[in-house]
Amino acid sequence: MSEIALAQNPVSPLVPVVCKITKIVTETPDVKTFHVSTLDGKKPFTPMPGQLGMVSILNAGEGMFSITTQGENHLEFSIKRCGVLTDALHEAEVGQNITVRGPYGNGFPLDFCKGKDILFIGGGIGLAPVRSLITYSIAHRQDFGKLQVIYGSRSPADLVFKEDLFENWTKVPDLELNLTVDRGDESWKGNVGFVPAFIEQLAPSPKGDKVCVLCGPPIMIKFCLQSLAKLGFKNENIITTLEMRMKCGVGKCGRCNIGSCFVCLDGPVFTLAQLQNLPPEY
Amino acid sequence: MKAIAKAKLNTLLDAIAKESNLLVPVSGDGTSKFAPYTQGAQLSFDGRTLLPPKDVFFPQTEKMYKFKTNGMNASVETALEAPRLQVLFGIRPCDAKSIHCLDHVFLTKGYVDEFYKAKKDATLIVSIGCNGPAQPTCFCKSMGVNPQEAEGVDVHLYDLGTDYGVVAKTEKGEKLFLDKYASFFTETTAQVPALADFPLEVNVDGITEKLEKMFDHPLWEEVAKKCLGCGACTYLCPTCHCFDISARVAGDQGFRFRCWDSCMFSEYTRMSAGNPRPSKKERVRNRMLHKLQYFKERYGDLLCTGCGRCLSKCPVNMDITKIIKQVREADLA
Amino acid sequence: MSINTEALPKQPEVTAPAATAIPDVTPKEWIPRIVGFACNWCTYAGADLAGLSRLHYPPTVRLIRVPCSGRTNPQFIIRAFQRGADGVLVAGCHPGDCHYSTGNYFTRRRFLLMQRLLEYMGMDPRRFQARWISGSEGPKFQQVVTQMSEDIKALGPNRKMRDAE
Amino acid sequence: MITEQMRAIAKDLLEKGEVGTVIGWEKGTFWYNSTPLFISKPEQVDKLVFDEFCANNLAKYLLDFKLAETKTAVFVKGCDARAVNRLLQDNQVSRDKVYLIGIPCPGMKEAPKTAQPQDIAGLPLLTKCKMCATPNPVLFDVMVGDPVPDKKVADRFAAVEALEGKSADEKYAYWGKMFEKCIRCYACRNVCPACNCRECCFDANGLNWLGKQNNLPETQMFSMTRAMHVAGRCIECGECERVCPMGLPIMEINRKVIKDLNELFGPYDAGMNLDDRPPLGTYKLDDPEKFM
Repeated sequence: MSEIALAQNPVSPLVPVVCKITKIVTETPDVKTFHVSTLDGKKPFTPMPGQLGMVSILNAGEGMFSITTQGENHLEFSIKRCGVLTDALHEAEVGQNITVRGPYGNGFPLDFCKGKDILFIGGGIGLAPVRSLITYSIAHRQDFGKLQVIYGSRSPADLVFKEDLFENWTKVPDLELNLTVDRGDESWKGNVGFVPAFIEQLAPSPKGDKVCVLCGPPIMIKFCLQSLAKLGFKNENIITTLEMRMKCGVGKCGRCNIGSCFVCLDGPVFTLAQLQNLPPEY
Repeated sequence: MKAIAKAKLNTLLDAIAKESNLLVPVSGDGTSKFAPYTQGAQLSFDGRTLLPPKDVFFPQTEKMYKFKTNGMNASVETALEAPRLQVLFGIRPCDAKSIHCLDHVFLTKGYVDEFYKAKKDATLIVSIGCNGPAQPTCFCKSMGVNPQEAEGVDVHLYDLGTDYGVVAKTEKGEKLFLDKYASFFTETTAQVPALADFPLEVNVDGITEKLEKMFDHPLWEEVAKKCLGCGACTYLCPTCHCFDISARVAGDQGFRFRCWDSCMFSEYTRMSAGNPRPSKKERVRNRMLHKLQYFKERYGDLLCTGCGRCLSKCPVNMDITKIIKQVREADLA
Repeated sequence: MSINTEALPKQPEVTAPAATAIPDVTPKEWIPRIVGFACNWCTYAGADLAGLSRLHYPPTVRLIRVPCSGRTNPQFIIRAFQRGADGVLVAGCHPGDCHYSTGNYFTRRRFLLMQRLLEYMGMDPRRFQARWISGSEGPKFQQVVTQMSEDIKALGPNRKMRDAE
Repeated sequence: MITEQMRAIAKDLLEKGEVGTVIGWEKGTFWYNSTPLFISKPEQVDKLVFDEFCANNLAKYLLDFKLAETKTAVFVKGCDARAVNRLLQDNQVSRDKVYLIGIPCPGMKEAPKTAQPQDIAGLPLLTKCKMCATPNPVLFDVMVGDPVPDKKVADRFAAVEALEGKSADEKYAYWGKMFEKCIRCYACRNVCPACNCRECCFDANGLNWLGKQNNLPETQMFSMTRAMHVAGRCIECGECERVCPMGLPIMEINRKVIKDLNELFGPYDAGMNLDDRPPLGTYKLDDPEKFM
C-alpha cells in the first residue's frame, strides 16, 4: 500500500478530492462507464487491479465502486443504475464535478497470478472488477500464461465493454473469449445459456495451477463455484471479489465486516479458501 | 503519593477550567454524562456516567467537510478544527479501557482517523479509581480491568476515602497536571483500600476460541428472541464505534458528517442487492461476536469493558454476562 | 403558479415588531415565507382563479400541489418549519366536496390534532393553518393568504424547530 | 401462586401441542429483573415466573410469530391485552393464531438501586402503573387468578394540563431540553405495540424522512412524527417512557394527543374494544369545524 499515492485530502482519509468526469461511455441501457480525472487533468491515484474507489456526487450520496480500469490520466468506473447515487451519476454529463477518495482494498494478488494461466469469469456488471485484471494482464502479457474470458449477460444488449469484447480483446494473442447470453435475439450468433452451464460445456482445465477470477451476481457465483469444483479447480485458486455496504473505506466504520475481516481493507478480493474460513455472512 | 482532599476538588477544578476546556461527569434530568465544567453544576463522582465519554473524541454527529456545488462545479472544504487543550476529568477504569479500544480502531491498521486523533491528542485524561462496584451491573473486574487503577490515562486518582491519591501516568500528566497544579496537592501515605466484592461476575477465559466454533450454533436464535432491535445498548456502550456517513444537503451546499450507527438496526447492512444480516438473530450474533471474538482476533482485546451500561438500560434485560455464560456452557455438538 | 408577478402590488413597508430587540434577524423588508399544500382539485384551481382574476395578494406563499389535502403528511409540516417556513397552510376542498369522496374528512381530523400538538410543543398555532378553498373561491384564496401573511408578519420570523443549516 | 398456575397452563398447552411457543417472563440478572421468556418445550415451564417486575409488554413479540405455523400463547396483563387488541385491529396477527392467558396485574414495581434483596412491598409502583386504569385483561382465552379491583387513577392528564398552561416559549424550552437528550436509539419505537409497521419510515433512509444527525431538529421531527403515528393507537402502556434510557417523558406527548382526541372526537381508549375504529382512521360529518 505504501508506495501508492492516496487520493485523499491531506487532512483525513475520509475527506475526498474533487474530480471531474471527462468522458462517459454508454455500455448498456443501464450501465455507463465514467472516466474520471482530477480538476487539473491528472489521474486521482494509481490503483492496483481490483481496488476500489469511493465516488460521490456531493448532493446525492457517496458509494464504493470497483475501478474497472485506468488510463494515463484517468480512472474508469463502470456503474449500473440502481439507486439514488447511481441515478444521479447516470444523469451527469461530461464536466460534472464529482469527488473521489481511495484507493481502498487489497486488489487482486498479482504475485500469486504471475506466470499462471488465468480463467476470467464474469456475469453482467460483474465483469467490471474483473476487467481491471484483464487489462492489466494484457498490458503485462509476458507475465501471464494463457488467458480465457467467459462472460455472460442477460441479453446481447446487456453485454458491457463491447469495444473490448468484440475489438480489443480479440486481437490479443493467446486470449480465448467465450460469450453467452441468457436470452438471445435475431442477431445473436453466440451461445445462449447461463454462465455455469456454459463453463461446464467449455470445461476449462484446471491444469497447470490455473487461477480463476470470478465475479457476478451472488446466484451466479454460487452455481459457478459448483461447476468449478466439478472441473477440479482448487479453492486456493478461485478468486472472487465481494460487495458489502461500505461507508468509510478504511476499516473504521465497522459495517463491512465479515467475521473479523473488513471487506474495504482486507478485501474485496478473497480466495474461496479464505472465504471458507469466514462466517457465511455476505 | 500526592493527594487532594475530595472536599477541595472544586477549587482544583475551578483552576483547571480557567485554562482549559474541562469536561467533568455531570448529572441531572435523569441522566449523567461528561459535560463542560460550570460552577454549580451537579458533579457526579460516585460512579460511572450513564453516557460514556466516547463522544468526547468521537461525537455522535461530527461534521467532516462542507461542500458547495455550482452547476457542474463543486468544492470541498474540510471541517476539521484544531481543538484547544481539554481536560477530561473523572473517567473510570472501564472507560479508560474503552478509549484504549477506540485507539485501536481509529489510530491503527494503516489509516489514522484525524478527526479522532486531533481531539485525543489535545486531551489530558484524568481517571478516578473505584473501590467497588459503582452499580450492581458493574463487572469490569471480570473483563480484565483493574477497578482501582486505570490504564492508558495521563493522570490517575486513587479513591482513598476522604482524599484522592494523585499519580501521573505519563509525562504529559506529570507536566500539565501534577506540576502545573502542584500547589493543590499534599503528600499522603494512605493506602488504597481493599476492593469490595462485585455481585456480577463472569469468566471470559477461552471465550473467543469457543465462539470461533459457534457461528452456526442455535444459541443465537434463542438469545435473539427477546431483543427488540433498538440501539440503546450500542449507543450507551463506551466501545461501540461503528458509524455512518451521511450528508445534509440544502440546495447547492451542504456538509457530509459521520454519526454513530448501530448494528442492531435493520438498515445497517442493507444494500441494493439485499441484506446479509436480515433478522435480529444475525444482528445480535454480530454484536456479540464483534465484542467477544472479531475484535479480539483483529486487535487483541475484548471489546467489552464490563461497565454494565447496556445491561442496566436494556429494555428487555439482555445480559451480556448471561450470554457469555450460555456460550461457555453451550454444547458444540 | 399562475400569479402574474407584474400585477402584484408593491410590498407595503413592514415595520418589524421587535426590530429593536433583534435588529439583525428581522430586517425591515422581511417577508414571511409560507409553504402551502394545495389540493389539486379545489385549492390549486382556486389559486389559479385568483391569478387569472388579477386578485392581489402578498407574494408570501409557495404552493405545493398535492393530489388531495389528505395526502399531506404531518411530517411535511414539520419538515417545512425545519427548512425555513414561517408558516404552513394546508388547503383542500370543502368537506363533502372531496374528489376522492372522504379524503378531506381525514385531513380535518388529522390537522385539528396536529395544530394542537404543535401548540403543545411551543409553536404558535397561527403559524399552521388549514383552510377549505374551492376551485371557484379565488377571492377566498386571496383573503386567506393575505390574512395569514399579516398574522405571521405580526409574529415575526419563525425560529423554532429550525434546522441550523 | 400465580406462577404455579402459569406453569401448569403453559405445560398443558405445550404437552397437548396446542401452541408452539409460550411467551412469558423469567428471572433476569438480579432479583429485581424479570425478562421476556420464550419456551417451546414442556420441561422449560419451570423458568416461568410472574412477580412485581414483569413490566415488559409481551404483545409486541407476537409480530415475530405471525408467520408461525402453530399457535402462540402469550401471557397478558391489562396493558398487554389492550396491545393485542391493537395488533388484531391492525390485522397484524390473527386471533386464531394466538392464545391469550390473562393475568390481573397488581402493578409493577420500580427496580431499586442495589443488588441487595429488599422488601418488595416497600418499592414504589412504576410510573406507568400508577396511571393504569385497566389492570385486568380486556381480552383473554383463560384467566389466571382473580381480577384485581379497578383502581382509582391519579388524574392522568394532570402533567399535560400543567404544561398546556405554560407560555409557548416555556413549552418550547421544556421540550427542547428533553429532545436534546434523545440519543435516537429507537427503543421507544421498538417496544411500542402501536408501532407495528413492517418497515418504519425512519428506517427507509433512502427516502430521507429523517436525517441521521443527532440534533434538536431531527429528534423533534422523530418525536412529533411518532406521536402523530401512534395517535389513536397508543394504549397507554407507558413502555416507551419506561424503556427510554434518557428518561424522556414520552407519555406526556402521547397523553396530550389522547386528551385532544377525546376532546375533539369523543372519548376513545385504544385497544379496549376490537370493534371501535381508531379516531384518525374514521371521521364524522359533524366533526369540529375550525378551519372553515
